[in-house]
Amino acid sequence: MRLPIHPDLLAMQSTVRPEYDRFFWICVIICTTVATAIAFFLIYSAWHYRRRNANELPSQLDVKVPAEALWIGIPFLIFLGMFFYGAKLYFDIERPPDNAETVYVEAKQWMWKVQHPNGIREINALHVPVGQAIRLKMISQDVIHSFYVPAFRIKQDVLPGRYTTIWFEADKPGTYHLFCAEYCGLNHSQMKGWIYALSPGDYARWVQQGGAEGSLADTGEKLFHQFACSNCHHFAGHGPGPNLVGLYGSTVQLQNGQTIVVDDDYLRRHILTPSGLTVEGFHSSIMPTYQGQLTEDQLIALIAYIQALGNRTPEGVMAPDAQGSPNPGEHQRESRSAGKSPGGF
Amino acid sequence: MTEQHPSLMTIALTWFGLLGLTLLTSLLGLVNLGAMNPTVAVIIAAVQASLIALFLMHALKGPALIRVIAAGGVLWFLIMMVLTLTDFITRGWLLPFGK
Amino acid sequence: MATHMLPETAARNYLNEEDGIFSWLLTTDHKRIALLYTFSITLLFFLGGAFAVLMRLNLLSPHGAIVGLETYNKLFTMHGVIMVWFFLIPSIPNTIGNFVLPMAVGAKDLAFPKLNLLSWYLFMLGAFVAIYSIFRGGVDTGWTFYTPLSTTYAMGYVVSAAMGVFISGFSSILTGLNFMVTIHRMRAPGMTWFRMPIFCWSMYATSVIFVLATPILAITLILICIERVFRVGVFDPALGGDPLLFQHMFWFYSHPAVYIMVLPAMAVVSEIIPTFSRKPIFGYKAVAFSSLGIAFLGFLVWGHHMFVAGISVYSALAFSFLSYAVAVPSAIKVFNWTATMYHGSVSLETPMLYAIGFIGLFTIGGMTGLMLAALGIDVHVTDTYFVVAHFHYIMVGGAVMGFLGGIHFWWPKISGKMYPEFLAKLSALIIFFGFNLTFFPQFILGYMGMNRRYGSYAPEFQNLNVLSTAGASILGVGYILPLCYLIWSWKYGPVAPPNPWRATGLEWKTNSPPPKHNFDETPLVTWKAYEFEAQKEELNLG
Amino acid sequence: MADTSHLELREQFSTPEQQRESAISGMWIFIVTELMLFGGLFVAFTVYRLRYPAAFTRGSSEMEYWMGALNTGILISSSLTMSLAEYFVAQNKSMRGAILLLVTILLGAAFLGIKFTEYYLHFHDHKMPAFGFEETGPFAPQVQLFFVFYYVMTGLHSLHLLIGIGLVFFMFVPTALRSLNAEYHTPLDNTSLYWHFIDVIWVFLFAIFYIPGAHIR
Repeated sequence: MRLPIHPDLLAMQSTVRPEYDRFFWICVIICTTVATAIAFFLIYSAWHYRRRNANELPSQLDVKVPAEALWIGIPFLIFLGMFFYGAKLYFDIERPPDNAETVYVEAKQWMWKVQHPNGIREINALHVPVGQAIRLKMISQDVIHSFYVPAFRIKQDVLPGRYTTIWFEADKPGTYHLFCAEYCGLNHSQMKGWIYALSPGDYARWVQQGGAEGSLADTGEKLFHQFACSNCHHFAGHGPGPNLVGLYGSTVQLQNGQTIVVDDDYLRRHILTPSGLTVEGFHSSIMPTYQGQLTEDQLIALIAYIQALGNRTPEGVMAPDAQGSPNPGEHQRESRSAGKSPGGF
Repeated sequence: MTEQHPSLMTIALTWFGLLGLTLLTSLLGLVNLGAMNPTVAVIIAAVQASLIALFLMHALKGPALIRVIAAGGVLWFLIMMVLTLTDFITRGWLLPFGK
Repeated sequence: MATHMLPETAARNYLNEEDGIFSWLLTTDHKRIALLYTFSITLLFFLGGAFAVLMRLNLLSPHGAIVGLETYNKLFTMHGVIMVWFFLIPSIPNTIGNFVLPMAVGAKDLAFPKLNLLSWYLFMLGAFVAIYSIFRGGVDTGWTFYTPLSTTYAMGYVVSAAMGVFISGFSSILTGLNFMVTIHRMRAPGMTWFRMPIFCWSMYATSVIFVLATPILAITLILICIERVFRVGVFDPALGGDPLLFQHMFWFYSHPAVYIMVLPAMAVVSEIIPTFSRKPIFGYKAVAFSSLGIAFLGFLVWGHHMFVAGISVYSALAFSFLSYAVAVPSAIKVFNWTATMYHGSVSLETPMLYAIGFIGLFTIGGMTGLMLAALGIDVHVTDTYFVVAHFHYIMVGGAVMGFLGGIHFWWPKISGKMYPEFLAKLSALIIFFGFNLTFFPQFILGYMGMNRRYGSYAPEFQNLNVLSTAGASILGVGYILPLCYLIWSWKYGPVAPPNPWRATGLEWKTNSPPPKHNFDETPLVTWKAYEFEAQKEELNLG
Repeated sequence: MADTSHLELREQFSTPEQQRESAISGMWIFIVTELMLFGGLFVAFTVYRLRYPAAFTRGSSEMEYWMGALNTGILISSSLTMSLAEYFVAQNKSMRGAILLLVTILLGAAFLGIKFTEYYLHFHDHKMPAFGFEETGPFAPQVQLFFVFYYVMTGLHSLHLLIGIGLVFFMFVPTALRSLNAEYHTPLDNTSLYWHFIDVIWVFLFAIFYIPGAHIR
């Protein structure tokens, strides 16, 4: 007879998990206490004040205002505590640390496709090194899916048409379930995979065997020439299109007057339907529409390439501080406080 | 049957007011005010709607219950509008704290 | 039990006033319409229950014991659609509410009897259209109809299912409108707002939700159908839409709809507890206003269904906070019911068992709801069996217990007969036990990471699933028992006196079953709700 | 004064006042549900309007502006005749009321005529989504989104107006027969409420669909 609870599920597997479990069980204790107290009180009243005489009329007790205030006030304070703790935990789950490595995830009915920045592709599997924060940029090709790793206590819906992000850091080598948590049609319950958390040494070996044909950005560079992007987007001097070097993560002014930060979602939308999103000072009619011509895979590769360009200075050399702050996403968040979202708001 | 109908004068004035506002909004529409165009138009429409509700639909002189119902409807519509927009407007904003 | 004896049982009443099928199909009597509704939703309840049984059987094995994934997906979709819109939403308001509300305020009928009948016909039409989609081959979108799955990718008969729900929505609106006007304008002389039973307050709150939330569902379903039929973009991101907008609109209705289900159950419990404790409800005004508070705050919290859906974190923060706010009036109710029993004269007849069961299960459902409203906790357990267990504690443990409690409580008034007390108590206990065995393991399953809507699952989840299925079979027996003995008692049960429980409400001051226009003469109310002291002589108490 | 047999006091009510107040407040509650019905569409429209301001202005510039403005005037005037009809019937001048109701019906029909002319012109210009929609400009999907909402919202409004015309017609006959008079005119008042509500919705539809792009026609 197996234990109803898988022993593996009780151990620590990710960095948010201990905090999550602590909070969860505190809440369970609060709930159990309240429920038990009410149950006790119900049973006590039902027994102690049971009707002893069919015509009995008990004293008709009236309301005591302090009692009302007490049992409105105390629960509310407990609720507030739960709210704040829950909110803090949520922000921890939502906001990746600065040193997080980005991995792209594509969901489609009914499989998970993973693209590592080093070019390795996986299906229904994700290999990660232990002790390294991983940020997942996820997009769906069809319906809404949800990336769910119970052992890590994380879940994020994966939407069509927009990147969503989640992060985790595995603490212990092991193999963990990956589920789709948002109902997505016929084989929803089959849309699952495994997260392989490997020790750094094992991970390095795995990468070597991976047989990547060049990094994601390299693939993007090929596409960049294949789709003739390079005809207009020059890396030196002025072309018909903006110079993309250093663009990613910077703040630009659009023709419709908005100021936005160049991020994955903006780039994706601009590549697909450029109109209205063109940077001020360029002709909006030059850039063709790539809607229907690029797959989500190719878009990811192109964006990875543009992101890699973003780490260079416009002169075309690596910026001296590029190693110090390899994550343009951070820059992007910094500057967002002043700017607006690319969504048009 | 004791409730009073608005006088002919009230009805006529409301009508003139509504027509005037329609003319105003139609002419303002021809001027490019940028983002103010739809804003002004909606505000004028709200004024027109209030005129109709208060004077032609007797919300002003009718029983208080009617005003409560009407105000409730508007309130609930605004709840839906505002809370939905909290998501769409703040979606790209910076996260305040975290790691 | 009762010392009151009816002088003459063959009196004219609403049941024997007229005969023939058309006297039922064309009736405008709120009591007869209530029975029409009871008949329909009972059928639909067992239809939805049959789907649930098949699902639970299938989950005996990790790979699906009896049906394939496609069938399983259709099973949970139709279980959800039928149980939510064709059982839970109309369950208490349209049966017990329809029957009791006019009598409780001392009216001859609802304000608009014809609309009331129309509402039943719309309900039936909606139910037929929804069931038609089952016969055509079913729907597999989940009861939530999320886009773009429902508009672009689902193969099932989404449009007819959505239209069924759409049509039945109008029956909800008409009922809500009718109840509101009745409570505002049809109260008997002397029946002031603060003399009304809590039942009426809760029904009023329910009606507010009916009237304000249902139109949003209607228009959302219309947009879904337009997108699916004409293949134009409304929510489709490929055509500029935003699928989250659909979720906002859907939950703007569907979260308040949860309160449509549970507020009427609270209404029933608020009648049962004082009656069987022989004490006025503790903190009348607090309980009354908490109903309205729930109805209002219930509209502000829908976003807590979307914490991981990709909404703004600020929006999530606001919705989480507001969700805690709505817990306050619910807590007031629970505490005040408990306090009503304290120092009372408590008699544990069947309705009281259901009421106490309701309080216990609703507390568990509510407390786990608070956990789900905590942003961080929700991330892991949302869309898992934790959520499934939580909302079944509210909807089955809450709403269905309230419904059964109410049916037993008013059965003497409805049928004029008493139900068999021993069997009734037995089945109440079976239901309580079976329910907990079915749904408590699901909390653990959810925490372990078992997703909802999974026709097949990881092998480590099997033991608890077997336990849950075992509970479901007990629960099934528990539901069939009342059906049998209530039908039996309709014909063979002992004749009921007008007021078997010695309750204080106006509906108990008329015959069982009541005459066609409820009261022989319009009652004059001079006492507060649940004021046993004022009716001491009449009720032969003390 | 008048013939009391027309009072039609239904059996569930005790007094005519109670019946009238119930009917009027019931109508108002119904209007609130209608408000929420349109409200959902207004919210959805606003979300997209704020996201795609340029595309929606572009879509708006395709409107038949002066037809819309004229229609607004027509509908407002129909509200005037409706209110006048209500006024005269309450003054027991049912004949005048009946004529005004007829005018109201004609104005409503005129509105629908112009509205459907607009639909036809849009159809002709390939601006009807799902029926040969063509948009070559930059943000085609977003412009189509604008037109989807345009058709859904104005279509739902036209449907309401059609029902409204039916209701007014049902009021016309008893008014002409003087069954609706100073003593009993609740159904007419309720019809009038519904008619004015249709008017309220239209002024907003005019503001959000016609105005934003009017200046770039």
